[in-house]
Parts: sequence; C-alpha cells; structure tokens
Amino acid sequence: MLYSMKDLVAIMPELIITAFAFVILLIDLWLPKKSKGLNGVLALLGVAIAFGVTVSMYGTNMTAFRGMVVMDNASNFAGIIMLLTTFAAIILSLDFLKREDMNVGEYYEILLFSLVAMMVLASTYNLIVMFIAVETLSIGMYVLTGFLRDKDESVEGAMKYFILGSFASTFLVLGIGLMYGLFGTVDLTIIKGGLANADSLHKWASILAFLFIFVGFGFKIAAFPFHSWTPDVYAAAPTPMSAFMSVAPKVASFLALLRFLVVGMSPIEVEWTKILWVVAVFTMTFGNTVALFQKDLKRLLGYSSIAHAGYMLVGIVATNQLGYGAVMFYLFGYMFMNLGAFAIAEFISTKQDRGTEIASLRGMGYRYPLMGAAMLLFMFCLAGVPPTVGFVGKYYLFSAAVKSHLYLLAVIGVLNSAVSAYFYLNVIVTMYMKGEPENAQPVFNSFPLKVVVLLGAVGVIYVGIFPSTFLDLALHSIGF
Amino acid sequence: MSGILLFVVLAPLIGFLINGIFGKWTKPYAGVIASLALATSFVLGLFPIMSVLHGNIVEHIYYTWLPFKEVVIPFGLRVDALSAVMLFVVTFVSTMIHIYSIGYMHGDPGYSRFFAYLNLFVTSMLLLVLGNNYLLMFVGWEGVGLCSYLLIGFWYEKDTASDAGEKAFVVNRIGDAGFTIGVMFIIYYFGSATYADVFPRAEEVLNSTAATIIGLALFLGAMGKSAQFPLYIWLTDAMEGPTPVSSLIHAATMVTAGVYMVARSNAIFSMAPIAQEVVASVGAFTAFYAATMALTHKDIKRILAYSTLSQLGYMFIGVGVGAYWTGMFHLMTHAFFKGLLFLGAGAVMHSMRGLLSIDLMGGLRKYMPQTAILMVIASLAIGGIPPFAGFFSKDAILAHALEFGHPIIWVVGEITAFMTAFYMFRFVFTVFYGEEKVPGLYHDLHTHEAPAVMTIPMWTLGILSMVGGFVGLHIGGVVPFEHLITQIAPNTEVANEAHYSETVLIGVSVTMGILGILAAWIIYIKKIITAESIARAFKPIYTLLANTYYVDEFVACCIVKPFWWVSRNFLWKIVDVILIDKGMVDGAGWLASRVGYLLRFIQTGFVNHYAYWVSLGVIVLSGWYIVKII
Amino acid sequence: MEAIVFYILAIITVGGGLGVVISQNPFRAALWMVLTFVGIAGLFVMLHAQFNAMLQLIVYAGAIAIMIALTMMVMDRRNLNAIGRFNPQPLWAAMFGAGILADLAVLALKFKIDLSNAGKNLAIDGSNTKMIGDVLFKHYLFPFEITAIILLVALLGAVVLTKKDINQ
Amino acid sequence: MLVQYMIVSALLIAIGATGVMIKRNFMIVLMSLEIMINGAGMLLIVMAYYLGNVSGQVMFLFVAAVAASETAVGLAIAVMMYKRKGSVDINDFSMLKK
Repeated sequence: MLYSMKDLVAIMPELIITAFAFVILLIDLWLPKKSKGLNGVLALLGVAIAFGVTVSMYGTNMTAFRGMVVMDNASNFAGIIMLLTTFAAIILSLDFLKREDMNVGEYYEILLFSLVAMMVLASTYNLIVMFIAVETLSIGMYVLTGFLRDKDESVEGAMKYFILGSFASTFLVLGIGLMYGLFGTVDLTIIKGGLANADSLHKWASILAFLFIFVGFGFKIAAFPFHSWTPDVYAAAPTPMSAFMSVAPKVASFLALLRFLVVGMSPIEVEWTKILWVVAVFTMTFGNTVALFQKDLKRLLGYSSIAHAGYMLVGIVATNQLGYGAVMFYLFGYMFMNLGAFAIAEFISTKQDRGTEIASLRGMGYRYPLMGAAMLLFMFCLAGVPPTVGFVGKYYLFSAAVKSHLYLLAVIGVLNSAVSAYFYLNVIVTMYMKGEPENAQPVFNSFPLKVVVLLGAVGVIYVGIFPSTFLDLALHSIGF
Repeated sequence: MSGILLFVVLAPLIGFLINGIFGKWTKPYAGVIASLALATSFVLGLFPIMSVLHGNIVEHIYYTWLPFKEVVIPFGLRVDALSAVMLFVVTFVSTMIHIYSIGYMHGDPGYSRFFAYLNLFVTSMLLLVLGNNYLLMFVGWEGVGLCSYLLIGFWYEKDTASDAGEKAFVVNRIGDAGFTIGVMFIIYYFGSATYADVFPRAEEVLNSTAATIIGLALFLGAMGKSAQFPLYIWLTDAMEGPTPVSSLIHAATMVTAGVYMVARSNAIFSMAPIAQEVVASVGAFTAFYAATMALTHKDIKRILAYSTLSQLGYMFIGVGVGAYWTGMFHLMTHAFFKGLLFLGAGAVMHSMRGLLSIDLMGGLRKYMPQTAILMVIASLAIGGIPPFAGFFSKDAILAHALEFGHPIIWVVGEITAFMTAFYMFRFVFTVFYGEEKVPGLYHDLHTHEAPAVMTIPMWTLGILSMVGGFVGLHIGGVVPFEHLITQIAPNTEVANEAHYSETVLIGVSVTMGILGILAAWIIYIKKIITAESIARAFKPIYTLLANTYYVDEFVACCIVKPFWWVSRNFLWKIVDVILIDKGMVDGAGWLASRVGYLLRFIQTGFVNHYAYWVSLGVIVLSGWYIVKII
Repeated sequence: MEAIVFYILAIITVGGGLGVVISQNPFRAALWMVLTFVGIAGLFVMLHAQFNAMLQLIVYAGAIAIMIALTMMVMDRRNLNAIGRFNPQPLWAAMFGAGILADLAVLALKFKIDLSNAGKNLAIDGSNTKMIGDVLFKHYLFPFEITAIILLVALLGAVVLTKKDINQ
Repeated sequence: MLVQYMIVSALLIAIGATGVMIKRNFMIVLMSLEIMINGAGMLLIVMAYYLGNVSGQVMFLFVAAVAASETAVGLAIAVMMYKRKGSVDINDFSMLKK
C-alpha cells in the first residue's frame, strides 16, 4: 500500500472543508434566490466542524503522503487561527453579500478552497506543495478581490493583485527550480542536510535560490518592497474579504516562511537573518510612515498590516524559539484586532460608494457608543497599548530580539510602534473629538457584524489580560 | 488581605464599568457612584497601609500574566513604603477631587462619561503604583496616559482641546518608548521584571554602564510622563481639560508617576552616577525654567501648570541626588497643595464662568472668602513658608542636594524658591486682593463662593497642606517619613557628604520664600512698580531721587523688567513656543510626515510601477550576493 | 549537431519572447508567444522530456494561446490596437529587466552541479511518460490532488467574474 | 550545455519581466507573464535532465497547471476590465493610489 487511511487522517480538516465546499457547489444549483443564505450557514458549519477536528487533533504529530504533509502543533495552531478567521469572515459576509446583491455560492466555495490551500501551505515541508498551495490561495484571492464586479476599484484591485501576484510567484518557481537543481529535491528536511554539507559556491547559489523563494513569500506577507499591492487590494476587495486577506494568508505564509527558513535554511541562518533584518526595518518603517497620510480606513489598515508584517519579521530575525512562538502568538492576537477593525470598516461602509473614509467616522463614538468603544480598543491594540493583546504580542516579539542581542532592531521596533500611535490615534480623535458630521451617512446595521465586533473586542482584552494559555499554545506549537 | 488589595484596584474599575456602560441611566448619580467607588478604595487601602507602617511588605501574586519561557511576569500587587505613600496620596486626593467634581461638573452633558474616565484613570494609576513588576507598572503607565488624553480632550468641541489631547499622547509615547527599552534591558539582565527579584540582585548583575543605560532609558520615560524639559510641552496644553482633571492628573497624581518610577528603581539609579546626575540636572533646569515661565503668564491655569513643572523638577532633584525619600516627600506634600491650588483655580473659574485671565480679576476675596483663604494657605505651602507642608519637603530636597555635593543645584533651587513664592503671590494678590479691575463684572457674572460640595474637599486638602509636612519633622532623632521610605529606597551612599548647619539652610530657604512674597507684595499690592510706574521711572532724575522707593524703582528698571522681558520674549516665545513646541514636537512630526508624504508617491496607482518595486527588491537583494560570487 | 539545433531553438524561443514584448498588436504578440512555446517544446525534447514537450504544445501553444486569442476576439480590435505600446517610462522598465537578466546570467555562469547523471533515469522502458506517471502517482499524489483544487478554483473564479447575470 | 540552457531560461524570465513592467496592454502583460513562468519552469526540466532525476519533469506539470489556471483567471479579469471601461489598458486602471 502506497497510501493508507492514516494519510487521510492527517488532512482531515482539509478534507472536511473540501467536502463542504463541494456540498455548497451542488446545493447552490437548486437553491432559490431567496434562500441563498443557506450557503453561508453551510460554510459556517463546515468551518466549525473542521475547527472541532483540528482542536481535537491538537498534539498529534504525523507525516503523510510520503512526507508531503506534516501535521504538528504548528500546523494545528495556524489551522485554528485560520479557521477562526474564516468563520468570522463568513459571518461578516452573510449580510454584506445580501446588501451587494451578490449572494452566490461561488463566493463561499472559493473562500473554502482558499482556506484548504492555506491549511496545506501551513502543513508542508515540500517546496512544490508550498508553491501549489500559494498559487491556489492566490487565485482564490484574485477572484475574491474582484468579486464585486460592478465596481471600478474591484476590477482594478483584482487586476493589480493578479499581475503582481503572478509576477512574484514566477520568482518562487525560479527559486524552487534552483533549489531542486542544487540538491536534487524540494523537500526542506533533505535540503537542510545538503545545505549543511555544501561547499561555498553551492552555498552562495542556494542563498540566491532562497532569495527568489523569499520574494514569493515576501509578497504574500507584504514585506517591503513587495508590499505595493497591499493597500490597493485591501481597499478594493469586499470588506469581509479584506479582513480575511489581512489575516489568514498571512498566518499560512508566515508559518510556511518559518518552516522554510528555520528548518530548510538553518545552515545559512547568518545570511538570511541579515537580509530579513533589513527587510523588517524597511517594512515597519515604511508601513508606519506612509500610514500617517491615509484618509481611507481600509487603506490605513493596509499600511498598518505592512507595518505589522515588519514587527513579525522581527520575531523571525530573532532566531530563537521565543521569537518564533511570539510570531505565532502575534498572529493569533492580530486576528482579533484586524478582524474587528475591518468589521468596523464594514460597519461604516455604504453600498453606493466605498464609504470607508476616516472622516465618516466623525461623531461615531457618540452615535454608536459601543461600536466606538470597540474601535477604540482595536486601534489601541494595533498601536500596542496595554493591557490589550497587541502589547503582549509586541512585548514578546521585541523581547525575543533583545534576547538575541538585536538591540538596534528592538529599538527601531519600539520607536516604530511609538510613531504608529499617531495615526491610530487619529482615527480615535476623529471618532470622538471632531464633532458630528452635518448629515451622518447611514451605517451598515447588521447583527452578525456586531457579533464579530463583540468577539473581537472580547478577544483583544481577554487574551491581553490572560494570555498565558494562548502563549503556551503558541510557544509550544513551534517544535522545529 | 489579598482580596482587600485586589479590591482596592477593582473598586474604581467597577465604578468605571457602571458609569461607562449604564451611563445613560446613572447620569444623575454618576458622581456619587464614582466617589463611593473611590472612597471604598481609599478605606480598603488603609489596611495594607497600616500593615506597612508596622514594617511589613504586603505582596500578593494573583496569577501568571506573561509566562515568558524562563521569565515569568506575574499579575501581582505589592504595597511597600513607596507604594503605600502613593496609594494614600492617590486614593485620598482622588476621592477629594471626585467629590469636588460632583459640584464642578454639575450640568455638563458628559457628566457620567467624565466620572467613568476619572474612575478608569484611578484604576490605572493604582495599577501603576501597586503593580509588583515593571510590566504591570507599564500597563498602568499607558492606562493613565490614555485617560489623561481622553480627559484633556473631554471638551472636544474646542479644537485646542483635541489637539492638546493628541499632543499629550504622542509626546508621552516618545517617553514610553524609552521606558519600554529600559524594561527590556532589565528583563534581559535580570531574567525578571518583578521588583523583588530585580533590586536585591542589582549590584551583582549590573555593571555601571548597563545601569546607566537602563537608568537613562527609564528616565526618558519619566521625562515624558512627568513633563520634564524638553518633553514638558504637553502639560501646559493639557490645561484644556476640565479643572478637576488638571488638579488630579496633571498636578497631584499622574505626573508624579515618573518620580515614583525613579524612586522605585533606586537600586539601579544608585549604581549609575551619570544617570543620577542627568536626573538631578534636568530636574533643576526644569524647576528654574518653568518658574521663569510662570512669572509672566496671565492665564491662571497656565501659571499653575508651569508651577507644577517647576515643582516636579524639585522632586527630580530629590531623587536625582540620591535622597529618594525627599522626592517622595515633596511628591506627597505637592499633591496636597497643588491639588488645592487647582481646585481653588477651578472654584474661581466656576464662579467667573470660565474666565481665566488674571487681568480681569482682583478683589475676589470679598466674593469668595473661603477660596481666598485656602489659596493663601496653598501658596504659603508651595512658597516654602514654615510650618506649611511645602516648606519641609522643599527644604529636605535642597538640604540633601547640598549635602550630597550639588552646590549649583542648590543655588538654582533656592533662586527658584524665590521665584516660586513670587509668582504664587503675584497670582494670589492680583486675583484675590486689590480692587476690581473691571467694575461690575462680578455682579454680571453673579460671582459667589463655591458650594459646599466643592469647598469641603478643598478644606480637607487645605488642612493637609498645613499639617502634612510634620511627618518630616525630627522626632526623637529620626524623621518618620525618611525612616519609612529609606527601608525601601535607601539614600545613595555619597563618598564625602558635606554637613552644613541646618539652621542656616532653613534660614536661607525661608528668606527666599519671604523675599519672594515681599517682592510680590511690593509690586502687586503696593503697586510701586506697575507698567505705568515703569514709564514714570524715566521721568527726570529728581523725581526719582525724591521718590523714597528709589531702590525699588532701580530694581524694577534694571533687574525685574529685563528679566521679565527675557522670560516673556526669549524663554517663552522663542524657546518654549518656537524651539520646543514648533521645533521639536512639530518638527519631529513634520519630518516623519514629510518622509511619509514622499514615500506615499511610491504608490502611484500604476501597476507597472509596483512591478518596478518588486524587481528592484529582487535585484538589490540578489545583487548583494551576486557581487560576492563574482 | 546538437549544439546547432539548440542554438536555433534558443533563438526561436528568445526571439519569440522579444516579439511579444515589442509588438503593439496583441494578436501578433500572441503569435510570437506561440513561437516561444514551440521553441521551448523543442528544447524540452532535447532535454529528454518528451511528455512535457507534448504538454507544452497542447497546453500552452494550444489551449492557452487560443484562449487568449479568443478572449481578444470578443473585444473591439481597434480598441485593443489603440493601446500604447509602452508605458511612459520604458527605459526604467528595460533597466530593471536588464538587472534581472544580469543577476540570473551571473548565477547561470557560476552555477555548478554534479553532471555525472545527466540524461539518465528519465525513462522506464524507453518511455518518459511511463516514468512520469510512475513518479507522479507514487510520490506526488498529494500535490496532484491539490492541483485539482486549483483548477476548480480557477474555473469557478472565471465563471463568477464573467457571468452575465450573477444571480441566475 | 547547462549554462546555455540556464541563460535561455534567464532570458525568458528577464524578457517576460520587462514585458510586465513595460507594456500597457493587459493582454500582452498576460502573455509576458506566461513567458516568464515558462522560463522559470523550464529550469525544472533542465535540472531534471542534468541531475538525471525525473521529479523536475513532474513538477513542471504542476507549474503548467498553475499557469493555466492563472491564465484563466487573468482572462476573466481582462473581460471584466473590458466590460467596465471598454479597454484593457492597465493605465486606465490607476484610481487606487497613495
């Protein structure tokens, strides 16, 4: 037997999600227009079941499909974050699609298939599998970005994302080709051994191969200078999808990057830390300085997500267990704050225009006190103010850097997060201190949306005050 | 005891939650609820304080907050001598100010919001003070910053208010970055941030370079929060908030957090003479500089704001020279009399319908007798006149500065003491004495004494301003307050401690205070030197000779007037407004924004250009290594 | 002999690529692209990758080229041809392209691997296809399955983005 | 011959990249992307030959499949663009910026 049931167990959550995607695909054909909402419910159900399975399988370590798939704590932890994100994104979509009159099953199918791709990306040591997974999720994201076909910016966002995404993934293929040429394999665990024994010329060549692969991942995590798609795409995509995109693909890509760097490229650690040091500094500085000028909430969050990618790179550059664990924990916290902030962006959006200008938040703190308070929390969390989870996460990231004697990097990180306070604060100032607009535009009053905001707010505070369980999970998830 | 201690922190939090969530319904009672929450906290706080007075340290760890692999950061509360003082000051002064606010904020549309913020502020402040490790202190630290910002911008309809709030937050973040870095180094060196782990081992773990770096980083944080030069700029703008806020946050409690933090870190500072020198020098400079500012301002709240800066400078002199208890002592007395001064100013504003300029006031004594008396008491206290509270603490600071080998700082401190007495009595004399400047104004405004709900807290603080300094008296060879604090924060050992006659030192201090009051009396009561009298001074010499107050005229002409001019035109208009405010604060913002503004053009909107960036990244990154292969 | 064939194919391939970039008319560009794909297929044959060569012809030169051509058919020809040849800063683009080329060329010149197995182990019983099938289904089953998903996603995506009335 | 093959691959990638950066017509950008990814994929076949290891050829299958899917979505986007603005000039789609 080449493959057995055991192999299927290792991809159980993926299988469940795929199965539900197919169920939606079939059922959608017969659903009358007014009961299209069922699609979303089914998708939620699928994600919930997969979540249960992932949680119950936490702690198992196995490889399957001849080493193409690994199931370990890291993949399960990342899976938990991604499943939660998807769950929230689907909830946010329920009313949104109805409002935009785009309530079709394809949306959920593509979303679920992208989720499968991300989960695969997070659970493999094989470069070619990584490539296929990255591409699957990218293609899903291209489509979802352009999903509101009747809007100019949707088309533009999809076009830009498509061109740049394909452009970057070519370099990924190039890098994989070079790695394969150098070591005769694309399995990172084997490449590691080969790299350790490589002569200097091989080593230099493999550094270049690493760089080309890094372009592909750097693009997905929005690291400078591969970031340029981020604000445009976040602004263009349907808001629930911006929320989804800003978290889930990042989780998967960061974990894949960790596996690639920490396992595969560990013999050339000295070199990649140098490169990532520079990239991290540029990424956070760029994201934070340009964000100072944003007038649109979604673009602001786009730049802020670039900056946060920079912070998380700090954790990787620290090259210690603490740093890797901190990256995972930060991703977990980032999920709450970003989903919440995008949910608020959706809350203030209208069907006619994008309507997410920061100015339209004016007076919101008084018109909708609870939503305003939640937004205040999310903004402070993004800025890293205690006792929110943003502070705890940053604290661990920078402490990891200090632990590895990267003082300058830690200081730059701290200063950056000081600068970032300015534009997050600006949002709050607009909400509370710029008076009421003359004709306040209506908000998107959707019950599911409020649930997401509430959960986000609770998460931000709860994980900030009682982080130890989650920290344990995150720190122990990194077993490589 | 552990439950009591936790409830000390939780009581105001509960108040915040009640007023914050049910504000719509609790509005009429918001002030009462908030005050009750605070009173509970104060009463419960007395238990651990009593225990501390008996020589114990109360410390409880509730749960592990951050399990940092080998570094464990607990959520624990600790009351020792230092935090007991702070606990008392914070809960007591806050309770008084809460009660006062019931009257002051009466009828404000944001009544319940105001009390919710105040309660949240006290929660954070208590966390800052009672936390048993640096990270918990940081939580409180940021929390008070947040509340301060919310309260400064409380009347957001005024543009200046929201701008001031923003400025406060941003300047504080600069300091916070320093604090964060300092704490990171502490964790790096000690493997812990808990006080009980850090301080006993400081001498074996740290060398003096490390201690200096940590000390300076921490002091950067203290400078931000305690508004020391040049990060003071936010505090004067912070006066845009309601006056009880200025009283509570920007005078009595929050701004002293920096002093508390330095005193708390005494083990580290005592190892770093350079850092201490910096702390003391910055403190002395701020004390002097801010006092010169206070001389010329006409807005009553700004005068008090500059005076706060100046007094904070004194506290930093105290902790900077290594006599930590003196800094803490002045912190406590200052909380009483400065809280009172602001409350008095608030009472004046209240009855003057928000007018702030001293040019419009005069003779208010007749309309507000109680306030006038209280303000005189507070001014005597801040002016350093015995037996009022400020005298003891200021004298202790200056005496220790001299004894620990800082004569220049002592001189600066004494000059500042003169100026302090002068500007405070300038304020008191112009506002409460003399005749009405604008006839009929008080009648139009229905100026009257503040209601009892406001005067009673003021009297309470007034009494403490009078007697609060007695804990610094020599009783049977020991100074009780010194004895208490030095258990936790022993004085830095100084190699050759100088000894001076105590009587002489006290004599100098008192003389300075009295001279200041006298000068103010001459100028503002006797009106010998006024703007018009300056003009008269240039009349033919014989008039001058005939004038019995020739000396005063000379002083006015050759010393006071130039000094005035320099203070007003150079220090304030150029250094303060242009250099610090426009230059540093706005300049840094301007630079960051310029960079961001330019970088933003990377995002041209053309997808080709985005592809350029990706390629550029590829070329630069791989070129870096390609060059090495060739 | 082999070298001559290689150079001819290489020139066809690269020339075709240049043709795509230079031409203004997208239909002509598509033809140049087909030429490149054919050249690549030829190179694949020389590299003992017969199956891939066929695939290259069928998928790329056949399916993809025709798909692109068909898509262009539905658009207005005049509009298509009216689009400017280059963007306003062609020099920058060319410079970046040259930079990438220089990087990769240096890498190619310095790239050394063990060539002792060159051309071996690429076929079972003289059949490259058999060998590929063997490896594909034994070792690469999992990525193969994922590939199924990517095709499905692309299909769904293409439908959802272009369908006339989405709610039908 | 390895070097020559790699140079061809490098040329294809560079030409394709230049095409993406230089062209305004979305259709030609799409073709340039195809050329690029083919150039990169070709490397797999080259390596497979010189290593005597058939995995590279198998991996090229995946790359081809991915490229085909990408093209499908790319063409769908082209149709969208054409429907919105009657043009596939990418410079007409530059509203989102800064």
